[in-house]
Amino acid sequence: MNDFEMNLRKDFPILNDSFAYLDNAATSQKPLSVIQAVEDYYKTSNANPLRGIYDLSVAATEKYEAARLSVKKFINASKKAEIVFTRNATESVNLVAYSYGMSFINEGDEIIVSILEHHSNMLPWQNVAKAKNATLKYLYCDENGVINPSDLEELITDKTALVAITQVSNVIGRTNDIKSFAKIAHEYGAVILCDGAQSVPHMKVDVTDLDVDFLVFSGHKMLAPMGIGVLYGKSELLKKMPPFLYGGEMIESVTVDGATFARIPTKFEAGTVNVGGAVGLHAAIDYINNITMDEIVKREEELTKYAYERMSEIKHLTIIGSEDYKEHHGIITFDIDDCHPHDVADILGGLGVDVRAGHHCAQPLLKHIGHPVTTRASIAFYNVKEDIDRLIDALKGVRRTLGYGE
Amino acid sequence: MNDFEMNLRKDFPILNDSFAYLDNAATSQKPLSVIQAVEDYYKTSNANPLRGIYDLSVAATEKYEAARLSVKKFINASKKAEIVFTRNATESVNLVAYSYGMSFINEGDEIIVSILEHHSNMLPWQNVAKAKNATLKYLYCDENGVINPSDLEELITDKTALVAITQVSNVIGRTNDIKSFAKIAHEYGAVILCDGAQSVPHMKVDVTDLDVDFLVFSGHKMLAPMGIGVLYGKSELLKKMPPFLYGGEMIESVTVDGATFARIPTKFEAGTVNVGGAVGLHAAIDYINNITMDEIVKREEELTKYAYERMSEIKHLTIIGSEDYKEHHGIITFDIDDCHPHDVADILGGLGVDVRAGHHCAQPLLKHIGHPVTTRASIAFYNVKEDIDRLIDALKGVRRTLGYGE
Amino acid sequence: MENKTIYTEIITDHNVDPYHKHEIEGANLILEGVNPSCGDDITLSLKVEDDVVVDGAYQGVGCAISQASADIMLDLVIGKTKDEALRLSDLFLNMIRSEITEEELEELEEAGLLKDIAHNPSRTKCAVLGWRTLREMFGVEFEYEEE
Amino acid sequence: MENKTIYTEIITDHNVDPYHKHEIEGANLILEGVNPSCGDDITLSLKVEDDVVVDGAYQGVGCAISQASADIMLDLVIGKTKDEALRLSDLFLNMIRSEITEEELEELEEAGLLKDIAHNPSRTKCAVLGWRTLREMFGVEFEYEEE
Ligand SMILES: Cc1ncc(COP(=O)(O)O)c(C=O)c1O
Ligand SMILES: Cc1ncc(COP(=O)(O)O)c(C=O)c1O
Repeated sequence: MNDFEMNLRKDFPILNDSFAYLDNAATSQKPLSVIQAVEDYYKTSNANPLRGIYDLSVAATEKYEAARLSVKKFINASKKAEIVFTRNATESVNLVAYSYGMSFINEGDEIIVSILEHHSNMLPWQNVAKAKNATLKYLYCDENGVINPSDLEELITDKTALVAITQVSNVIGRTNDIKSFAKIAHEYGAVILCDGAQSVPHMKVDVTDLDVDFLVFSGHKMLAPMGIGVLYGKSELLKKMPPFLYGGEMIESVTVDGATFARIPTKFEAGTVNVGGAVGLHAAIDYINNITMDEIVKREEELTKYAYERMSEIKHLTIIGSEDYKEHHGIITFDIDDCHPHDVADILGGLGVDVRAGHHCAQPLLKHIGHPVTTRASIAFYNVKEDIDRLIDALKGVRRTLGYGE
Repeated sequence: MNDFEMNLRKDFPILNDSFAYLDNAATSQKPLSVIQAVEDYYKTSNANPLRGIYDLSVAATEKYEAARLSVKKFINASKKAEIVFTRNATESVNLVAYSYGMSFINEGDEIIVSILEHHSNMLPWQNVAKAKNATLKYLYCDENGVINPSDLEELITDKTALVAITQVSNVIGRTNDIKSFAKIAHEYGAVILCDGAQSVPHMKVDVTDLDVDFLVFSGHKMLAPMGIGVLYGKSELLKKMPPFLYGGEMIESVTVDGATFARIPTKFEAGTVNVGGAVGLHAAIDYINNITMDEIVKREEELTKYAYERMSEIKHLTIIGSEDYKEHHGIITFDIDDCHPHDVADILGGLGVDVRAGHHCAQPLLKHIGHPVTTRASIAFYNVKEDIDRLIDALKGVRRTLGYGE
Repeated sequence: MENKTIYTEIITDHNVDPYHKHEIEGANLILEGVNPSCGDDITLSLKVEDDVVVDGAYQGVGCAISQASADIMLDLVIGKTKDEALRLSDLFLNMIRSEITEEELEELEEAGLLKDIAHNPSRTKCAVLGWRTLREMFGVEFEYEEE
Repeated sequence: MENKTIYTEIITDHNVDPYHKHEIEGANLILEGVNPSCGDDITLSLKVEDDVVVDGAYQGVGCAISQASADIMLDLVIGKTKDEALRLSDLFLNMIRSEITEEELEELEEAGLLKDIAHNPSRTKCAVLGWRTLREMFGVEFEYEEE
């Protein structure tokens, strides 16, 4: 570990040398600056923000809106009002599904969902398709997880209302060419929802450049606390969409007969908002900007390369997805012959190597590529070579521990 | 301030003698123990909890489930699985409206909503009624805000599917006799949803004794961080309800054709859960149990009495609701002749008295009782007589500040 | 107890004893402006001849800030051309956004006393209501502040 | 590096070289048990005569814990009466809930080696799968742990 790394790791109080945290795709650890920003908010500025007239409430409102502005800049949205705070990426997709989907997707329309999707970007569309009698079509990948724009071109029709696709798969780590997908979707008059849960924390994502209609992501995967997520939506769309959750704050006026609703984004933020969470996300974005996304990408690429190469040397171990480490973005999912992933993760966990085992909330993908359960190691910029070494050592012993000799 | 109070207030880092926080019905302040429990979680046990095999993830799962158990005990539910974590009370109502309402309320059925309701327990039912062609009936209060069980008896019919009513009104502070309402609802085969947002933080609420089918409340109004709320539902009901949000964690298995769903409560907790928020709520409940609900009730009653009496002496000031301070539960909403509530709250805010002005997210109630906008002071157990004195002094100057001589 | 207040005597006077809160004869532009969330409600009546605001008045209910702001606005715009009135409304909105120079502030005369409302987003809507309505009467949409 | 492991030799032996992973003739009770979320899948076959488990076997896929646990279970219950088998399953479930005495633990023989799985809720399902299936075959529902 060099000095830079020593200091970097000091920013993350939970990290120490007794274990290697390699489950970053599930959730990230939090730097002290994020933990303290939230603490500070509750110690100095906590109040219910909206409509409050006294200083504390004004302060809470300002912090909340400052967080929104920082998200807007981070993903290069064109308006602050295009940033809706949600609980997590899952809720963001559901918001679009219930509000846009149930209103603007009609009987006979088609919804295209890629087979790479996390359940959170698949089940809401299964539900909309069922409720609205729309046709759900899957965009399949090849055995390496590749989906080309031409594959979409073949599947899409004039009846396609929406395309839901992830930018980075949480199982194989590959990036989809979202900009091309968006272009094709728009040519056919469809909107496109991009799942940025695994991309926004790990690469520069520019919604204006990608020209996606919706982008969803979770704060907790990008250094922020749990309980805060984001929906980006183009303002023309958000404006015409009906509310999703109904309640306090999202109204303009209410009578016993009905209600009119607030402007965007407030229309979509019913009930008391999570200022503490938004403040945490703001601090997380500051942290990322401070160390710079370029540095994050560079570190994660180096670590991925090292891990990929060393894992490739291990007998009986198969890495799923691309054979090019550059197509893994910190995510290395693998099988070990004869060894069930739960046993693998358990044995690794006992050796202080934290990885995830199971279906990674992507059962249809895993079934499609023929690995119903797998083990996944996922990297963040605060990992170090020592973490990978620990992983490799532990992996080498797995088969022996399970009684397979070697 | 006596010693007990000095110590009590030290528990709340945001409080100091330069202002009186009297907007507790909007959100409460947080004791250090809650802030630190969350901090501690992120510093020592943070991981994505479900399905994780390594120690950190197991620790996060345990903390999350321990929080659920503590909520279960706090409201005396009969099963842990009856506690669903949501973002806030608003989302809890929406969950029931989308899941129970859209599935089990049919054309021609009646929904009864009390006119006392916060928008969060009214708009979701307006939406269900509209979508399902059900009849929305309002249970009106008299000019003092009273709704008697006999009023429900007159309104309810065999067609009534659901009764939505708050236990304590956030505008007039009066308690409804939920146990009697529940009994009547059940006699007619209806389910009852009780809004506990203003009761659970301020009195012992026992769902088994009340026999309500659903209870909703928000953590942030009871010392916990923002972003965590609760839905209690009887297990028979939760079991038969379809999911609300779709995504990761809430499934049993998924194929391209559809999915089967997890048991309760997991079925209703889609996506990465908010462990940090749940840990904060757990610490908040511990704090309340430690100082005891009896003590909280006693202190709040004394402060309400004092505030009520002193405010009653102020000329041109009218308190809304009961003339008995015991029927206010810390909530005193008032008008000052000729003075718009926004001006009142602004002037008070300038003098370090934090109160709320507006429609308090209850426009239909305010219209019904003839005060479309009002000012509200609301008390918590960590307030002290000095806070009330500051309020009184400030109130006395309002009309003069606005140019009305006296 | 010191009140860091926006409620100076000039403002409260405009609220308690408004100059322009009445009906006028011959108004040819009438528009109601509302802040639904807080109940401020103003109906502005203008008599415009040859693009000059020759007379104006308002009726309404709402907080002191919304009422006084409308009254002060009418003081300023009566006798001005439409373009001058719109320019003043630009200045007022800039002031609310804290994007105004000292000289421009002087042009706003008494309306400049509402400068500090900018610190309190929940009150700016009140101060802006009259001006927003005026702009809409002249066919200029009120731009929602977006960053 | 020391491994605080549940994967002792006895457990892995039962997984790698199971005694009871095969088919049997004359089974009169057959049931498939599944942990949908993790893919563990066991089909248990029992031959029960006069309320005695005279033979038993399983087929399946899944993690070492689920497979070994089923194998060990069959070791224990073959030759026992239905009631004895159910009692053992009670003990096993109690062990998983950490509610078991030393003497009771001894009755579980090799199955007692899975005791520490209780600390890891995501693995208890694996250990329990065989036992749960056995109970269901005998018409006893597996009670979901609720507090
Ligand atoms: C009676 C009542 N119900 C519901 C709510 C909604 O709570 P939340 O905004 O936390 O969802 C509130 C709080 O504003 C309330 O006072
Ligand atoms: C690609 C992808 N999409 C969506 C999600 C869902 O995120 P969350 O659980 O935070 O809602 C995840 C994370 O689990 C993910 O990896």
